[in-house]
Amino acid sequence: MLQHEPESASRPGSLETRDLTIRFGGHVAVNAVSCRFAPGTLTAIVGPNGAGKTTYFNLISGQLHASAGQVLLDGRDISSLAASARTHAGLGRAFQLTSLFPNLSVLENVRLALQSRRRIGLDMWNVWTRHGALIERADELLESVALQARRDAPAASLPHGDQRKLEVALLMALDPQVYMFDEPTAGMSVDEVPVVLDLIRKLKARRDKTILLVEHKMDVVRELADRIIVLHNGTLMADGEPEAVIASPVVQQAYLGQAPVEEAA
Amino acid sequence: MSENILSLKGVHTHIGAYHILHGVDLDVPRGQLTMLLGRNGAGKTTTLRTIMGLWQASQGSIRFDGRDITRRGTPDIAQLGIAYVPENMGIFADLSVRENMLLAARGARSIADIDTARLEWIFGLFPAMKKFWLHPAGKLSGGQKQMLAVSRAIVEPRKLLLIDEPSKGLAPAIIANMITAFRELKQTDTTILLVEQNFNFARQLGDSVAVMDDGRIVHRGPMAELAENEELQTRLLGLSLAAHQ
Amino acid sequence: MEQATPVETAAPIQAAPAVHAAPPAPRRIDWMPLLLVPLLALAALPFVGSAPTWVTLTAAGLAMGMIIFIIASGLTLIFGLMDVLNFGHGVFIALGAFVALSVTGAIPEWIEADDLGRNLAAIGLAMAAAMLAAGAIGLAFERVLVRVVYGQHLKQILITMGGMVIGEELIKVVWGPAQQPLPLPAALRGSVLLGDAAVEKYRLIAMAVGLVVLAVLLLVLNRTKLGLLIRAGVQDREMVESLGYRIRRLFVGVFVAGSALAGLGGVMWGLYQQNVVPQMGGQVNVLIFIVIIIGGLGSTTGCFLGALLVGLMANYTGFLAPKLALFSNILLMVAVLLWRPQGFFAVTNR
Amino acid sequence: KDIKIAHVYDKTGPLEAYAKQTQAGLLMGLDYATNGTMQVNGNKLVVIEKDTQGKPDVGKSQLASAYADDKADIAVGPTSSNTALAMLPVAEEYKKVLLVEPAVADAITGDKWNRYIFRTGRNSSQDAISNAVALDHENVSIATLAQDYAFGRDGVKAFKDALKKAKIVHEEYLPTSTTDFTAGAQRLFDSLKGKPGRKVIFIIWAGAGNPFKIADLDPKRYGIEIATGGNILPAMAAYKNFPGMEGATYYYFGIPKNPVNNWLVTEHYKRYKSPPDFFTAGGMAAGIALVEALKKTNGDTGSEKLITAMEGMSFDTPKGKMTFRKEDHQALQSMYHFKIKADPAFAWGVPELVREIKPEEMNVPIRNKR
Amino acid sequence: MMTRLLSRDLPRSRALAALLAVIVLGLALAPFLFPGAKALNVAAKILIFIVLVASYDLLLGYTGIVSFAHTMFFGIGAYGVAIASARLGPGWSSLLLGAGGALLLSALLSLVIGLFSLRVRAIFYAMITLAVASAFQTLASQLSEITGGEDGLNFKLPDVLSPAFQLSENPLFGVSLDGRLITYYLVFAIALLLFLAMLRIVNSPFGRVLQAIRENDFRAEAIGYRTVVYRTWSNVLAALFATLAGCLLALWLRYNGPDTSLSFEIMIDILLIVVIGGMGTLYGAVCGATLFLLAQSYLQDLMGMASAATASLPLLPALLSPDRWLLWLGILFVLSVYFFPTGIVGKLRAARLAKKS
Ligand SMILES: Nc1ncnc2c1ncn2[C@@H]1O[C@H](COP(=O)(O)OP(=O)(O)OP(=O)(O)O)[C@@H](O)[C@H]1O
Ligand SMILES: Nc1ncnc2c1ncn2[C@@H]1O[C@H](COP(=O)(O)OP(=O)(O)OP(=O)(O)O)[C@@H](O)[C@H]1O
Ligand SMILES: [Mg+2]
Ligand SMILES: [Mg+2]
Repeated sequence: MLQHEPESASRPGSLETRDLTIRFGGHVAVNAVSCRFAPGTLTAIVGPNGAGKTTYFNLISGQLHASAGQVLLDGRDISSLAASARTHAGLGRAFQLTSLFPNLSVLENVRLALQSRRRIGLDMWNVWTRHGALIERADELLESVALQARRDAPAASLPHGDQRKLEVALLMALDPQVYMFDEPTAGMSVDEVPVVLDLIRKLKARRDKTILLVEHKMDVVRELADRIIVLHNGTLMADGEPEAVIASPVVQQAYLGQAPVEEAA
Repeated sequence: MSENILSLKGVHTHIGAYHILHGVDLDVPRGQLTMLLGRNGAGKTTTLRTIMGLWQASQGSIRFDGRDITRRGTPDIAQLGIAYVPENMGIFADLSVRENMLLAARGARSIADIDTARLEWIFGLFPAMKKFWLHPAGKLSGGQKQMLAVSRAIVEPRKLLLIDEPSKGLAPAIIANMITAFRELKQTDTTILLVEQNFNFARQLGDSVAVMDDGRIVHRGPMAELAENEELQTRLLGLSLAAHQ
Repeated sequence: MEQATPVETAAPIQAAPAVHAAPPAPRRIDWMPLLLVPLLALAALPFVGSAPTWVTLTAAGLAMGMIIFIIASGLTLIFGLMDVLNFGHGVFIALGAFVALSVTGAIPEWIEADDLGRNLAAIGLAMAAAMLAAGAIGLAFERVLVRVVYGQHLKQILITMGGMVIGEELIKVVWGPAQQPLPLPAALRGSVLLGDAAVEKYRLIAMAVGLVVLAVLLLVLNRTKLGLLIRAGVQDREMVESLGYRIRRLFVGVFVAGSALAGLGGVMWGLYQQNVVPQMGGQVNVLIFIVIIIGGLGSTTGCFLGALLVGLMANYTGFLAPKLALFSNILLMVAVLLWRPQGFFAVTNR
Repeated sequence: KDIKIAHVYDKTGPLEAYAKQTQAGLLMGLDYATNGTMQVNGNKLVVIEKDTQGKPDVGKSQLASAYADDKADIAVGPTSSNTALAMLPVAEEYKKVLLVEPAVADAITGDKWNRYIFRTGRNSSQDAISNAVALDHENVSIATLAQDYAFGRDGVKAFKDALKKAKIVHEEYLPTSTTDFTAGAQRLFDSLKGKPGRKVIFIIWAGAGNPFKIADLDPKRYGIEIATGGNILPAMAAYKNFPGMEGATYYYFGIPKNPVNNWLVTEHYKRYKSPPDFFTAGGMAAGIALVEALKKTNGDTGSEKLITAMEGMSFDTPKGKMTFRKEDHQALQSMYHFKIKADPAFAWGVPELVREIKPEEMNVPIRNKR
Repeated sequence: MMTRLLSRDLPRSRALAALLAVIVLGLALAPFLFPGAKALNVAAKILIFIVLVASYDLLLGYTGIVSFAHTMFFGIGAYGVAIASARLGPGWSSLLLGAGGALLLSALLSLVIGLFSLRVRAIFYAMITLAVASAFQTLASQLSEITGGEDGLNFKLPDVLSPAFQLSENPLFGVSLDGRLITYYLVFAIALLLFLAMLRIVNSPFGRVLQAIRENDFRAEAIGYRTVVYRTWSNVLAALFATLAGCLLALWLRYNGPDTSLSFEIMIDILLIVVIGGMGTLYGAVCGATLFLLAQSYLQDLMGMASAATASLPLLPALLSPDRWLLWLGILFVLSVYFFPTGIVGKLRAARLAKKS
């Protein structure tokens, strides 16, 4: 069955953006960002609010289409694909602002993602329960984020923190080559945060996935990241080893600094 | 006038068929900043919504500034001088930042009526507000929306601010600004009840603290006490985890 | 500080300054739709050929547009701004017309007298009574029917349809099921002749009333926070209440105002048709929805332009290709939506 | 044994007001023809009401239900032509008589006809022909204004066919939903204004919309007159603005002078405090026709007996004598050429009789290909 | 077996199961249980509306698309059969040809409209379909050469289905075995089949995706479902089933006209039935259609009795007069929104949940 595909050591999943740019009217939210992300590494993307991190993600995963530049996955230009096609190409995404199927059960939320991965969405003739393996797998995933107790509750009735975990579980279900986390722990209570961080850690330990992580909590970044890139006003300001980047004046001033940042005109 | 500007006594709240709050007792001392902590699903948001009258308490009483507000409508409660920043931020996505602010300033008929100094102060805290003044608020970044939500609550003086997780999604520099802002607000005799997950943030700000679990208040006391007592932290919040320290 | 600059409504992003130091540019007026009306009129001229005929048609079209605007104006508030799909709007139109029937029926001397002053007084009286009646019924309508379904389009459709059916039947109970004549006052019959072109006198009155309605609506919505509050209330009612506004009361008020405008529209429409039928509300329902869609949700100016275009199109196609007149509204709507998928000036973003 | 008469008509829906008149007329007709006994040959007449709601499919099932469930012997109705057309095959299936009143479409007694169908109401051709007779003079130019669907086009065609001397210069068809008539009026004026002699716009219009508004555009300045047929009283209020307007009508309570109509008018004032209207007379004619037919069969309700009795039968109605033509079962009847007078005593324009157009003068074509 | 037939979508409430069983049995035995032309007519109409409403629920309840053009497809089906039978003469081949042609036209039209829906927002889409549907109705009455215009078309069916046909001389349990009866059972069988097919579709992986799109189309796209494709499919499928319902209507009435299958009133009836029955569950269509059509068909009779019974009282008889039946239908609209916010099915299921907890 498809969902237990053999794990090969040299997995594809190398992602590259070339001069990726988007303008909203006069405002350039992402400005000619060129960057390459290799499988087996976790890259943290940091930057002040409004720097363009989420927009950068949106451009990669296809929620927005670039004004200029390309997105390449394993060398293939996927810039013109729709979001759903990019998902099938191997890009997975969790959203900063939780986006779930509010009136469907927690289980169904995850199951839908698994079903998409299996590409049986257009099967109109079999009853959904015929695909029992999907349900089992969905239960496993819920277990891994400690949501199995709320399995049958509608997603909307979960407290905020649990919804964040479900958001992550959806991404896990897609099992993509490239994982993109957008502030996965925001709004999660201190005792729940480790659950998600553990998941990311395990993912990283497999050394075959490309992981992108947007995060404001520097302790988390420091612990997990192999590499940090800094976005500021839409441009790539720094790129390198975590300690070096964090120590760089750009980050110290523009991001961590005590005084409000005076933005460039 | 009483010491506590807000006090909840034995408040129970039901959402549909679910019993969420099981008798919350909470006092918020005037002019102080009270932190409300607790794990996911403990009922913090529900407590704030019940205070605002967005959900009706099925039992118990809520007093604000000497008045019983248990059965009052939300607009009434707000008009008594409470501002609320909801968990989902409650941004009017369709309206511009400016229009969002104008609506939040209940006393103002146009932007010109808003106190210029106060507006400048907000722009100083959150430069993005000024930059995106005429943009539709729905197009702001996640953190910028959060800033707007807080800006709306402080655009006019209020007696009490109820703020649900303002720090989530904010860059460290902005969090620092917000800490300053809350301190300054306290100077002007504003009481704040703050729900927070970020313990670092909570520790720097809080005067007193209440911890919720499963729809009840399980601990109350001065912040300093909790901040120093690691054992208590672990027990109440599961905080010993290295990842977050 | 930019605070003093009056900048209205949700500005498109391009109009906003990228640099905060610069004062925000005042919103550019979007001229294109405004130009459409004269453009259409001019474009029709060579096809129509004769100038007097063109004047007759254009004047008639503009006036028809004005009347449509009056009957649709209430719905821009209720549907466009408040997001209530009020399929019962037509019943207020019918009610207004029937109230006018009773009022003018009670003072036939005023109607029959060939004295403009008395005629206008009679119509004014009928309008006031119609607005009052429609407003009052609107209040009940909001309380009993609409209140339970805010934010639920489907149920709004059903419950207001139900309200429409009930209202129509009650009109039949009170005024009888038959079509009844509503004669124009004596001094308003006939036309003003401009050379060979004839412009009906009543249409001149209609234009005046239409412009007054437009002016009042624009003033109230743009000079107060009212429009903002309604839009905010539709998006997040709880948040508006949390800011301390009694949105419920406001919605009732807006609904009543919308209904009263429909009542006024009913008087104008009834006099325009010179007769009234209980079903008249249903007959104009689709038309007014089309006008509001063309104009863009929530936009008074858009609704106004949409109505004028519908009026002009009806008259030009009616003259040039009567077969096409059947579909002129729909073609107009499809064309506009292909050009601007949100209508002319969408104020809200639904 | 009771004789069951089902009145299947558009009791509710847009034609409610018309339908009410037919119902009142039908009952008065039965009453009158049985001298108030409501009995024929000792058999009691029972009227069952069925509502078509103005919908053809409902009419169809109501008629079936009347024949099958209520065991009706004869049915009368309905008001609208399309409902009538849908109902015709049902009469044939159940082999029972359907007396159509007042639906006007020619097809009812034309190509959609079957032998169980009779009609006391006038048909479109009769309407059109009588109007043509009223307007047909040398040196008259006529432009027609009609609704753009089968009813309007058929009417204009019949009208045109019946004209001998006058000339049709233009046919204007407007959508049934038209609310603004300026454009159409302009086209009509353009087509007529240069013509010599009398210039007339002839209007055939039924239902919503008010084409008479074109008078406000002052056609008189071109010497153009407006003409149309009769209508119900509220609709004739608009005629007040056209004193001198000529046309032909099916019925106006003040026109026919005969004992039946006298009874109808007095009795109607007595019962309803108002004069009988356009459709009341038709309803009464239908009632009378039924009673006369039953009298001829001695109360036998067998369909074959009834058909034999009714074919060629003449009977007295408020409109004088009517005769069911053998070939297509259409009742031939008089029509009335009128001229409008504005009389302040009435809320409507009063049609004054110019001339009764006898059935013999109208060559109503037989179209049922029998 | 039963669960497989029902695609594992069980009523999940004993009361609901009982209600459904009563309805299905009632419909299956209608000619024998409720003799009479009217009763049979009502039963057939219920069957047809179950299919029609279920197909609409596919669009509205499952995919979350509000369309007012559903009667258009219903009408296309009815006109397909009517035109083919009227023009080509009665016969099975005319029926099949008519239905086939109608399905083709519906598929094409729904595809075009479905694709248009991607350009505009939900309410706009609803309004556009409203306008398109009214334009289509106008067109149908304008093209009188083909459609019979306002008058509509009467036509005949193959002999076996015509009322004159007698299967046997002697009636069975007092019911004559004529062409009407055969037609009824033909309609019954097809309706049942179509309903089960739709039940299958909504419970397939595809049906689940539709629900996801209804809930959050943005997210559905993000996890890899091309929403355009699913929406379009949903539009087309709903249109096709509605077309088939229209064919059944024509088959039963042997007549079709613009008021009969295209009117806006029918559209509103469909909406109301969906809401009364319960949105997003096909069983709602069954309960809702039965209840509504019974009310619609017998309300006037009931009111006649009520009016007679209250004849001595003031005002009441006027309001209860059968002529004012629409008034009460309107009130029914309002009450059903008040008292069945989640529909009959929702209510029954909730009652079960409440009992359990
Ligand atoms: N659809 C859009 N239209 C207009 N402007 C937009 C749009 N999306 C984003 N922006 C703007 O682009 C900038 C970048 O936003 P983005 O959401 O990428 O920030 P971010 O780095 O994710 O910030 P945060 O940390 O607050 O989430 C913001 O200033 C925002 O206002
Ligand atoms: N609309 C709802 N319907 C049913 N249950 C709900 C609803 N909203 C919240 N709950 C339940 O109420 C409980 C308390 O939720 P609440 O949102 O108050 O928690 P919280 O302390 O704010 O958590 P978090 O830190 O995650 O925001 C949770 O168990 C949640 O599942
Ligand atoms: Mg972001
Ligand atoms: Mg919370």
